[in-house]
Amino acid sequence: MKKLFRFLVLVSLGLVAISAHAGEIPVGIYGTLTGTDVDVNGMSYGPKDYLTYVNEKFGGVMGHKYVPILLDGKNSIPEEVKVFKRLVDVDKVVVVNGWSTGGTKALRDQINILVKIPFQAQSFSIDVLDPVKYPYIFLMGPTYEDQVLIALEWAKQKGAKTIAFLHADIEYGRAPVRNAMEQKIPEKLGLKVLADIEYAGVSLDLTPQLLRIKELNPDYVYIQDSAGNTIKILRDAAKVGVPASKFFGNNYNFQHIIPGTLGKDAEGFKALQVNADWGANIPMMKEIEEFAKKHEIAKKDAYYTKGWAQGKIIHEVVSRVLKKTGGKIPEIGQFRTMIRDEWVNLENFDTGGGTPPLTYKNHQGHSEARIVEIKGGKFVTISDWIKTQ
Amino acid sequence: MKCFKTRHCAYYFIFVGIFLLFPFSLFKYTNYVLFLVNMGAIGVIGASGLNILKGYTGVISLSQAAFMGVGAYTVAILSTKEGLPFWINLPAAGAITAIVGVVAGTPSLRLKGFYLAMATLATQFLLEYVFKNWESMTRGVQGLFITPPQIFRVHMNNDWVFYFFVVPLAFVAVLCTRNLLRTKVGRAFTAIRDRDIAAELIGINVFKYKLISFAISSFYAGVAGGLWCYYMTIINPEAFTLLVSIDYIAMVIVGGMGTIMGPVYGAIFIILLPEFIQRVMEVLQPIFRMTYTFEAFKHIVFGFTIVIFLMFEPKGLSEIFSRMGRRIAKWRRKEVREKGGY
Amino acid sequence: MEIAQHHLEVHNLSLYFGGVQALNRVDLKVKKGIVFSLIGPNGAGKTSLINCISKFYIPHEGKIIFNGREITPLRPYEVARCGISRTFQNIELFKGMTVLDNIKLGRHNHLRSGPLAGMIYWGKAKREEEELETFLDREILDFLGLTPIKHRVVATLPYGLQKRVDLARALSPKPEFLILDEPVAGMNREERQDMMKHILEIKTVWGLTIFLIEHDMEVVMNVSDSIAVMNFGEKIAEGKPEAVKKNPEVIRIYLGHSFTEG
Amino acid sequence: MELIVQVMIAGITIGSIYSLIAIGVVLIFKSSGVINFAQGSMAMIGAFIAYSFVTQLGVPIVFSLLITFLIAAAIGIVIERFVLRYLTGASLLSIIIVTLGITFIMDGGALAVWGSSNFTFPKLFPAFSLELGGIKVPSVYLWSFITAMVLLVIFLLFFKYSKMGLAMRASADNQKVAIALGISSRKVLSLTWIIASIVATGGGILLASISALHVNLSYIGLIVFPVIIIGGLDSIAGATVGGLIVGVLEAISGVYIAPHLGGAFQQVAAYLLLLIILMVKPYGLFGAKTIERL
Repeated sequence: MKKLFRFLVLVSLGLVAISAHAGEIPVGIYGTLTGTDVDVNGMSYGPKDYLTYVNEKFGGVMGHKYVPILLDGKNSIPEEVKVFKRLVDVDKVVVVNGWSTGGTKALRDQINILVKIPFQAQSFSIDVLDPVKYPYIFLMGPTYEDQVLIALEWAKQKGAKTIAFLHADIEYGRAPVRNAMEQKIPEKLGLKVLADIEYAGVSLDLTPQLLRIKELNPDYVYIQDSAGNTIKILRDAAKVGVPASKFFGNNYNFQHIIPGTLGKDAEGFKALQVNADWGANIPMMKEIEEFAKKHEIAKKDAYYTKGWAQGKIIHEVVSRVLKKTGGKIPEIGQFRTMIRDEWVNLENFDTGGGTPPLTYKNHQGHSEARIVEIKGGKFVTISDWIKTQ
Repeated sequence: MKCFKTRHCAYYFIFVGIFLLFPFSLFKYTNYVLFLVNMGAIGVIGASGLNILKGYTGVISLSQAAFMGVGAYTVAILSTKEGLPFWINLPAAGAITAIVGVVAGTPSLRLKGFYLAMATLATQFLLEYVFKNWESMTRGVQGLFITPPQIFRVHMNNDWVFYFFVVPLAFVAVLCTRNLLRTKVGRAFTAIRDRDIAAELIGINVFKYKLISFAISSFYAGVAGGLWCYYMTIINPEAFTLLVSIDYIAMVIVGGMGTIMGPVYGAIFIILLPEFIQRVMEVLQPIFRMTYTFEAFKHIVFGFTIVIFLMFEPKGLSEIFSRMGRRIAKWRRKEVREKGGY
Repeated sequence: MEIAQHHLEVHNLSLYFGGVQALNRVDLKVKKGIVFSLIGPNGAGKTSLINCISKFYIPHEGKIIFNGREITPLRPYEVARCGISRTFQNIELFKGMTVLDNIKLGRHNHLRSGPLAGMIYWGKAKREEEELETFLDREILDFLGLTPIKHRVVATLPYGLQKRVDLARALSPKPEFLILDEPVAGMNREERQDMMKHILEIKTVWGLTIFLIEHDMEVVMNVSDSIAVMNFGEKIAEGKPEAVKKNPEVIRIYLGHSFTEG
Repeated sequence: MELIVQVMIAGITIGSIYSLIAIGVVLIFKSSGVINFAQGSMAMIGAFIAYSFVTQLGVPIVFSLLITFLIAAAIGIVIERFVLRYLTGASLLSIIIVTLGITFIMDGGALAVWGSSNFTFPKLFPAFSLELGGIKVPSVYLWSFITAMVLLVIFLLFFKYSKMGLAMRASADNQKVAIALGISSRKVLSLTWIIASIVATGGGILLASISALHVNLSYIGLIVFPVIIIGGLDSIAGATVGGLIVGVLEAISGVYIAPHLGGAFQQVAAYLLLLIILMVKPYGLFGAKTIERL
């Protein structure tokens, strides 16, 4: 028992962290810095860099500097809960930029009832988008279901009759497809779903699934997964002789590693774009380039720009709050609620071309996407911004 | 023996004192530290279970996480579908997991060592598959979420309430383990671990006792999983993967296989290790610019911890501590003798 | 009553290892309350026979009858429950445990309290443990002079003592039939003397049947009431020690051995 | 029917890679009684090293492969010499867990050096591909299949006829006796680990060149366990056959069973088979039963 005591003492000693002082606005960010889906974690580096950028360019907001704190949630529920608790209780952040659907669900009460802290989720899951039940949770972009709808609408226009779904055996894979089916999205569009094929997210060879696709021979296949597995899918598709042009990926497949890895086997693969790509000719990109002069950019891709845009939102709402209070930082709980209220009032907010104009009445920002296709080894836009109605 | 007992009583009092005062000594870290402590306590319960199976009966089980999953799902299903209170759900979770454990343990009739370990590995994967695909029960990959019961009009997953609920529970778990192991059953376990053939020949029904061991171990796992579910208020199949099982194995090893307090030290150690590394790395941030080196470093240290312990301290922390204790005791005795005491 | 006369009966028992015939149609009858010795050169199949009796090997044919009840289909732990207990040629103690725990394990089947009672360790279970300890102290430990070392870990004990702990463990369940597999092997002279003394005491005081396997002829001839001789898996002679000593067949096998050295 | 043929071919091609990894595990077990969970990580690390040499340092492929194999051998020796040698005589379970620990170290190392995103592995093989029953089999699959088979033959001969092979078998059977007979078990062990890690690296490289290179590649370390159980722990032929069986089984269950059971049944199929086999034949299809003695 003595030893136990020794341990507990060590605990309290060990956990001394840098806390936020007056005149500082701590902002919490956690994402998958390691673990699955790590190849899109530009979304977590983005906000951090933007807030740093604001600190350096404008000396923060009305004299108060941001303290962006980036932690690793590892895409696992307990880790994310732990990190959230640390950000909220120890670092006393005023807003959290979160990550996974599971974690967000686990934290729903903390966010909306116990702590009441504005929370920007990276997840596009419809399960956490509910202005009434979850007044403090905000998304930025179309839900996965919206994306399915957009993709299928486009496919319909291209004269598709039959489709199939491919996804991993995890929530991020199965849930959106299920929802889309339950919402009868394909039926409404008059599309026949030939199969809803699931595979183990970790499996190394997907030839069997692709053989099934080949047998069923749908006009389009929608992939609800990220680049890592999409690469395997397209690789094995080429192996069994299914053209990549049949495949559609969600917004997390807008990645240049796909053509990079597969070369001509990826020609014609289509993905959804929900925000501006890296290097797009937009005002926001100018800021990033300016920032990149002094700093190393972790990820140069469309997810970093998404994160950057989210940073812009956070900065916008915080500065609006401070305008209201005349530049003085309110008591933290009040600060958090005020931020949330301002957030809901955002209307047609322009992120400098990073995204379509954002309106947060429904906590979703925007629900538009456009189709990009791999032509000659790089993604090219082949459609206009499509809006779900 | 007597003096030993009284000394223990003293320790208990110290312990209770610490237990009651600890939460008030944390200031702004309260919730965060309490969270760690609570997870640690859950870990202690799960690890004690695994210790009975692995440390005392000598059966390596790679499916502890899956068993915890069974417990967690039991709680979630009972409280959402049936709306039963937690003082029914937790034991139920334990019981059902125990049954599952016994079924999973049946291969031990013919298997031992590595082959049995492989059977448990298969169990782990099969159970994960069931969690994911028995949708009518588990709602598949989306998982279930529960509204935790209220204690004194406060939700149970509030860090404070949970602390005062789970830490005593962990203590009871350890106590039960200790009692069990100084009776017939415990001796039978150890005998099976040391030399199963001889055990059978002197009249121990080895298979039966292996099953009992599986049952008890999974009972602990089930309760731990149930608590986890109440604390997280959500359970989905991604929560209890093989990696979690490995964490638990690590807890048992680091703490000390086949020792009572081992799981306690082990759980605390394994829960805190990442925190310390995190702190260290945050201090060293300028050197390691890329953030994922945090995680990499955690992996490496974790691995080295296991390897080093098994190479140089197979009996783990508890051995180290008791050695310390012995040294202190000896030194004390010397002092007394010099004073011409006794 | 006839059955009770023969405590253990073995009817044409056969056992093979692949092609090798370890036991070939062996017949044995052991009367109650005697010391029955089984001798023969190495590889004669003595240990195989007792391993069959305690069901570590499953014989391919033949049957084993104990107290008039056939025990051939039983599993090892069930045989132990019938009241047959044994020691081992190369000691099979649980080396990580203390002497006391090892001996306690011998009485495993006499204890009632289950896992739950054990976990709570209150009332029945507690009492049972204490009673067990006092019983062992009184009956076994000081009889074999193990009391001073009862809390030592077995692995740390010298060979001779380990043999004695092994014997203690076999005695602790108060069996009616005790199998001793080379109890004095590798012992020095006085250790051997003690062991001989113990065996005779056990026979007279406890009045149980002893089935002895031994190479040391001195011991065998001194303690046995009846002797059977095996060679190449077959029983070649049986009878009173003097008779066996004179049996030409036996002499032929033991040619070069003198009956006084092992 | 055409589909079933294609399924078979698909299964065999991936299965041959499983065999490659499994052979390494079996080798180590045969000669040292160690069960190596780190085999998958070895494969992964090897692939990463080769990748860095080829793409990041621009070393010509042949040389970079050679260097990679050398490094892999070195890693093997280090593990054997500085970790497992201290554990001779330790219980199998603790050895298993030590190798698990090594897995973590390796994965962490890879994570620290290369980060955890997908990399494009350079094309090692002329990009021809064979048309087998309507399924395009890319050259890498042929290569892996050929490599597996060649290795199998080599090892079988090696263990049957070569002096070293006999030594390995001897020391696997009973280390003390082997030492007494003047077999340098140290040399044997080092050699085994060298071979095993090189084989693993080969498998890793093949694997990486058919899918994107990623730290998760070490997952293959888990797939091989059904393989070696089915094949029997101590039989190289068994490992090879087992690999093919598991490959085919996965393919078949992926195409024919999964649609009815739903979910990713393909992944658990192998483990289900493992469980069944353990129930029926506890020592695998080709494994030798160990007889208990008193």
